[in-house]
Amino acid sequence: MDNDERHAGADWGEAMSTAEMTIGDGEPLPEDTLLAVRGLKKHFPIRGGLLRRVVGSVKAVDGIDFYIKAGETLGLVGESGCGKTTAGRTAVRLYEPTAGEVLFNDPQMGPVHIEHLTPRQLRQLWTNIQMIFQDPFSSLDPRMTVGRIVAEPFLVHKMLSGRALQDRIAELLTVVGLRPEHASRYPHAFSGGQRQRIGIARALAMNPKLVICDEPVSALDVSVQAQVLNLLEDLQKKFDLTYLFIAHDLSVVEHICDRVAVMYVGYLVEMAPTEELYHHPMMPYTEALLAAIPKPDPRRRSRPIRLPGEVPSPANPPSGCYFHPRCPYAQEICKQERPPLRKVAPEHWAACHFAETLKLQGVPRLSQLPVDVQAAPSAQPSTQAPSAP
Amino acid sequence: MASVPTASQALQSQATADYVVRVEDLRVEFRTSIGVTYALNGVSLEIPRGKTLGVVGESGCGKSVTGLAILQLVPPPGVVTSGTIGFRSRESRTPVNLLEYERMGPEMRHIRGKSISMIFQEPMTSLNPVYTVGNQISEAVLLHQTGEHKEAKERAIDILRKVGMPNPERIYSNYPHELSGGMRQRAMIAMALSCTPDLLIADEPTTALDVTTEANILDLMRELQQEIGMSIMFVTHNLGVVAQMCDEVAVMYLGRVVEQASVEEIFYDPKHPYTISLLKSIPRLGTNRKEHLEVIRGSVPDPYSRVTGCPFHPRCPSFMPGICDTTMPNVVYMPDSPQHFVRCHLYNDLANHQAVPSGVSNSIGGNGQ
Amino acid sequence: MASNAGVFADEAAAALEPTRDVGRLSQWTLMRRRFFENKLSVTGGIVLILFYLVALFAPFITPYSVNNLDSNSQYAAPTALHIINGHLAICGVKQTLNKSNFTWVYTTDCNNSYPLQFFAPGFSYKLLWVIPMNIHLFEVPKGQRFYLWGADVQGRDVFSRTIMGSRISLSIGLVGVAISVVLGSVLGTASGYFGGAVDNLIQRFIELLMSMPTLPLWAAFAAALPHDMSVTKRYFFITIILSILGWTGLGRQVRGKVMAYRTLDYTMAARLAGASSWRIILTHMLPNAFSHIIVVAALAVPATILGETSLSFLGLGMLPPAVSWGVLLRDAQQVSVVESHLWLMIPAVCVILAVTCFQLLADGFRDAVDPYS
Amino acid sequence: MGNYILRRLLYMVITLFFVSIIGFFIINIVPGSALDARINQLRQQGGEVSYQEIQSLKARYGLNDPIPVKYWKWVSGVVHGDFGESFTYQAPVSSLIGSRIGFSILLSSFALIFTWLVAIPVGVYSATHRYTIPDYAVTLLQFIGVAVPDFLLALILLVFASKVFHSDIGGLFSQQYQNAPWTWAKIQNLLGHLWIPVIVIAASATAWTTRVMRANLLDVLNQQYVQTARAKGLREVIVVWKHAVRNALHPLIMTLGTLLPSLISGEVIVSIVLNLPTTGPLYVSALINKDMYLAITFLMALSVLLVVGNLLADLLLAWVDPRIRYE
Repeated sequence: MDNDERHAGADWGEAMSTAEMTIGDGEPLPEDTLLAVRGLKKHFPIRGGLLRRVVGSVKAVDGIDFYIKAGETLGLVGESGCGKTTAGRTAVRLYEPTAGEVLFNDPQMGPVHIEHLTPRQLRQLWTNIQMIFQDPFSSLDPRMTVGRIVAEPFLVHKMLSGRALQDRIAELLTVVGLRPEHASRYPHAFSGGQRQRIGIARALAMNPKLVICDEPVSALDVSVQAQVLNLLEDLQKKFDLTYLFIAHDLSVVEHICDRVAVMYVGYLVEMAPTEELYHHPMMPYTEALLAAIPKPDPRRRSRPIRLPGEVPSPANPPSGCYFHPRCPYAQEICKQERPPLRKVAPEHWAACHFAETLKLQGVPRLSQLPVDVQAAPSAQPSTQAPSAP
Repeated sequence: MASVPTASQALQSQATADYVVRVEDLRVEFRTSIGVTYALNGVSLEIPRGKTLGVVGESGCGKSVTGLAILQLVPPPGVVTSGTIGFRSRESRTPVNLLEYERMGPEMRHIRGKSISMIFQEPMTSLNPVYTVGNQISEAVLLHQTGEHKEAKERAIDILRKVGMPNPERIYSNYPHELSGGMRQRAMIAMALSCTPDLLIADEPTTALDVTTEANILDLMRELQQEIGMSIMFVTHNLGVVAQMCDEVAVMYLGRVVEQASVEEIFYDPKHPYTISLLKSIPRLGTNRKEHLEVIRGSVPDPYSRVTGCPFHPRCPSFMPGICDTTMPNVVYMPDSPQHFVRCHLYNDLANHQAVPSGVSNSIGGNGQ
Repeated sequence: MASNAGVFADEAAAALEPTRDVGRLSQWTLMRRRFFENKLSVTGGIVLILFYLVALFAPFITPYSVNNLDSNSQYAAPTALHIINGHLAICGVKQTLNKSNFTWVYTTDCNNSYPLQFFAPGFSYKLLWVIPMNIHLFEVPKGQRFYLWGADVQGRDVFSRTIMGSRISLSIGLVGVAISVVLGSVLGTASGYFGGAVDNLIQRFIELLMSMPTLPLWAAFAAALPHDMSVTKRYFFITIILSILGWTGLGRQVRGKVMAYRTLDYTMAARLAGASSWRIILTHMLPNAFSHIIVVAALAVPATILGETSLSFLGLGMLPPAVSWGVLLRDAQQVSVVESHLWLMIPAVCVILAVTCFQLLADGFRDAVDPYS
Repeated sequence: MGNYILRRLLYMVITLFFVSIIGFFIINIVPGSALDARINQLRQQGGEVSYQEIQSLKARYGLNDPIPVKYWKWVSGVVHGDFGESFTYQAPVSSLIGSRIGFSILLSSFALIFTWLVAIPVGVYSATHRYTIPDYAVTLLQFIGVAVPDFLLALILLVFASKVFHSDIGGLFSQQYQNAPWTWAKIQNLLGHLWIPVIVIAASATAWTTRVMRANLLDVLNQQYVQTARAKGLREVIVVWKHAVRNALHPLIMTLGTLLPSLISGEVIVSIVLNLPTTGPLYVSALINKDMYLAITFLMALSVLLVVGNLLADLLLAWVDPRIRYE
């Protein structure tokens, strides 16, 4: 398919370059940035009073900065209600942002400001940005066949029809590990893992550059989760995809992401390459998060620092650093001033007054996995080879 | 009072000396208009006294149903079709077969909440929204411990304090919706432990919670277990939680226990191919290797179909044609670790060496079809 | 990219497993299957089909025209049917004068019997409003009277009137609900999809309509219609009156559904695919809401039928010379009259039967659409 | 909460304002009025009625004004408690309505109470004995109950009573109490008559509410907290009545919004058939005779009844369900 043709007629305004935007405290963007977000906010109004006027707002996302380089996977992690899903959707204007800039380096048109696009331009843009959803049940229209679901973008943009469309659908289904004849079936006939594959096929239909994976494996069983994670990795290599991987499972994020950004109550509190973040966190919340993960190893039972209290509500956050009421290292300044996200090491940003001075604990590097000790059962000594009962 | 059937007597030598609940050959069917689904196909497991048994498996393996069946609370159209559930309380120690009690009869009700209690996955939906937390806790206390309303309230506040509620007097008169998810789960735990039960069945108690909250709840459960000296049956699909919480682990697949062993053996010396694959398919923290995870082929078959032979054979990496797809494997005990058993044809030889009386393995699993 | 197919062959194998046959069936087919499993609802549906067929071919079935007066047959009791010589027949009537109080006394005389004549000519009419005809399902010989369900105060045949009355009573339900469905779907969808001020306005409007007592307001509307209106015009207005207040419930339902669909991920996926609001509404929301709309509509038909009956009964709905079940029941307003002429209540039986069948049908629809509720 | 009630009261006033406009307009669009009837009557009684007399009558009742002016005059009267004058009865509307609206409220409230008293236990029984013969019987009765229109049921009961007991069950009082002053005996007599219209009005609502209750309870019985209650060792009776029924009541209260209009409509039509001294017969005759002030005032009174009922229902809901905190 001809990518230039897609954009014919769309007026994108002035071309700009990535150099125009900075993140954090004035840091220039890396050259191969695909998507960059600066000061992004999304507030939902709270109404009250006699006339139901807006009396406050839920600051679901309250000014976050991040960037994704072409071809990499950026993980966006945090606990439920921290705003990670909202951040992902607002960044590509599925939700209208309250404030902030979003720069996308469109392969055809060059860098564009997403927040300035008209609805028509936005629809063109979205051919390069797609999404994979968490819930394999609500993400597929139950009244459409799998083929029709995957074909939707082509039908909307009137790009393919007839034989060519059928071929393309068959090809897409094969790529995600389904069979072409599945096209005539309805979603209810498929298991959760298969539905997730259908969702992936739909996302890939228009050859997007950026795919937002919103908790793509958290609704799946462990064995199926591994299948889908492998598929995502294969597809990334194959089609040169860039992922924004939103998840709460830090083990999965460590496995699949190149860099990770951590959110807490609407803010980005830390962003670093995966290894760095997991082994040398520089924000106490990240440390606590990593410590809390139950490790699948009975020999590594530890009772590390536990966070007191619970995640505050974004409608009514605490003063200063939102984390200070739960932070074991909190000082007076933490109650007063909110620390900005700043660069503390190469490629490592953290929002903590004491990022450099605290010696925080990460996850120790594992050299050996428990299960590796055990030889595969098929390699049992021949003396123990099974005999027919 | 029923006793556990004689066939299991031989098992006694192999099993732990002291147990709270021993489930044998438990079968549960759901009879719906579309057809019959077999939720449990002969589950056998033992919950050691004062310890934690983890029950793991993927969705649809029957782990939650096992927990509900012990309390005889399998919702209709589910029916327990056979099996025994031997229960030994702290006081009497003589096993009784819970399945001989009437489902809603007075004996069973006496055990529920007092000797065996249960907490559920969704703290949001497991507390009644229209009654205060205190009302719901003292309800259980009034039922099993004291007739005095004032005393019940004091005890309820006590137990709320014990589960780490910051302001128990206030929480007592709060409604569930006024609490956060973690707080609600604490309230549920308080309710379940208000009568110091012998056994707590925890059905995925932390699945719906965030990691930091989960860690706190797990700590709390461990502490209270020490204090009360109860056993826990911990139903979960999270292997990390199992490794951190449990002493013993039973791995379930399609309504059967395919392997049971100590947590150490399950993680460092697993025998069943399913257990091994499961362990290999989870990403491990601290490795950051961007390579393929090992996968188990396919997915759990739909509950209406019945697989011949070993139910895991269509997905098994060690599949042996002609054996696995025709015959249901028997339970085999590991020679060097008497409490470790596995249900797999790979270990048939071991079974012969051991010369486990065939009656035993049959009583545990029976021959499936 | 075609050459890439099969690269992940082992992955593909991993994902393959026999999917059940039902996978090929659409939601509609599944619903249809579930519906046909419900025998009670299917029975209701069949009875209704019969009802509507009778209404369509009403003049063919009726032996008398609706306003065929006969002063000799005031409140004539239902004529008994006999089988004489293997034929359905009626007995002749002998008229004698009671000399003591000088009233006519009618006695049946079965020696003098008249077989029913099937497909015999009678009064002229237009079949299905088009084809001129005079053949009727059954007739009795000239000069004989045959009142299957008795006669009313003016000696008109209750059977013929009830059958003809079904035309208005049954159709007003369908037509009225059709209007409600259009109004409810359009406004409900707009309200649910666009939200904000549009939603607010429509919701307030619905609340306003719902804050009015239905029957009294219907009555007020109907009373505003001039008495000298033609039957067709009156029918038209009454239908509109009934549907104006009937769409609110449906509007709310559709709105609720649409709002639920709007938050579903597949709607978001459709937006990302570039679909416009119209496209999303037409291809994703309405088809999904349609089954619920049908259920609500099926439930609303009986309400509309009862509405017309009540209004006409009060003398505010359809008026004579039009015949509807409600108009017929107006004759049964006096207890003293009904007491001795129970057959005047036959239209009531028809109302109850039709409404019950609609409910059975709607119940079946609902179970088929949403088996978990 | 205070805010919420204030806002609801505000909405109520606005709603009633619109209802009055719509109602007034509808009732006034028809040409002719009850006055014409009176003029005819006067003519028959004593020959000529002069043009001037007609004009003065018309002016007195404000019939020459355009509708908005008429409306304005009427509304300003209403604010001072003057609802206008009835043409047919030649009496102030307020005195005509005052005596009758009380009975309407009485009947509708009793019907509501009856509906719930019957529907809740029957619904609970039906849900807890699902797929048994009594459950099917209840279901069948529900279908028939909804299908029989109120007025028909009233008619059937009347015919039945007169055929079997040879008694007239219409009206609210026996002959001797009809115009008697209020005494204890009169009240007893009233209650003795009341149950028939109450049952008739409530019949279809009861059938429908039973269905709603059954469905709600079945939903609630599947909830996790019911399982929690069982796991505590509670008796099934307590599980059902304390934990499940209480939660199944909320949707029932929410359906009051649809139940109330049907009860009020039922009251209007049943009163006509049973010849009760409530708003129904007077309202319909006012409509037919185009007695406009009487008709519009009745319509408004019924609307007020409905709107207040809805507000009470919402407050009841907030009281029953601790999760609802109106802002």
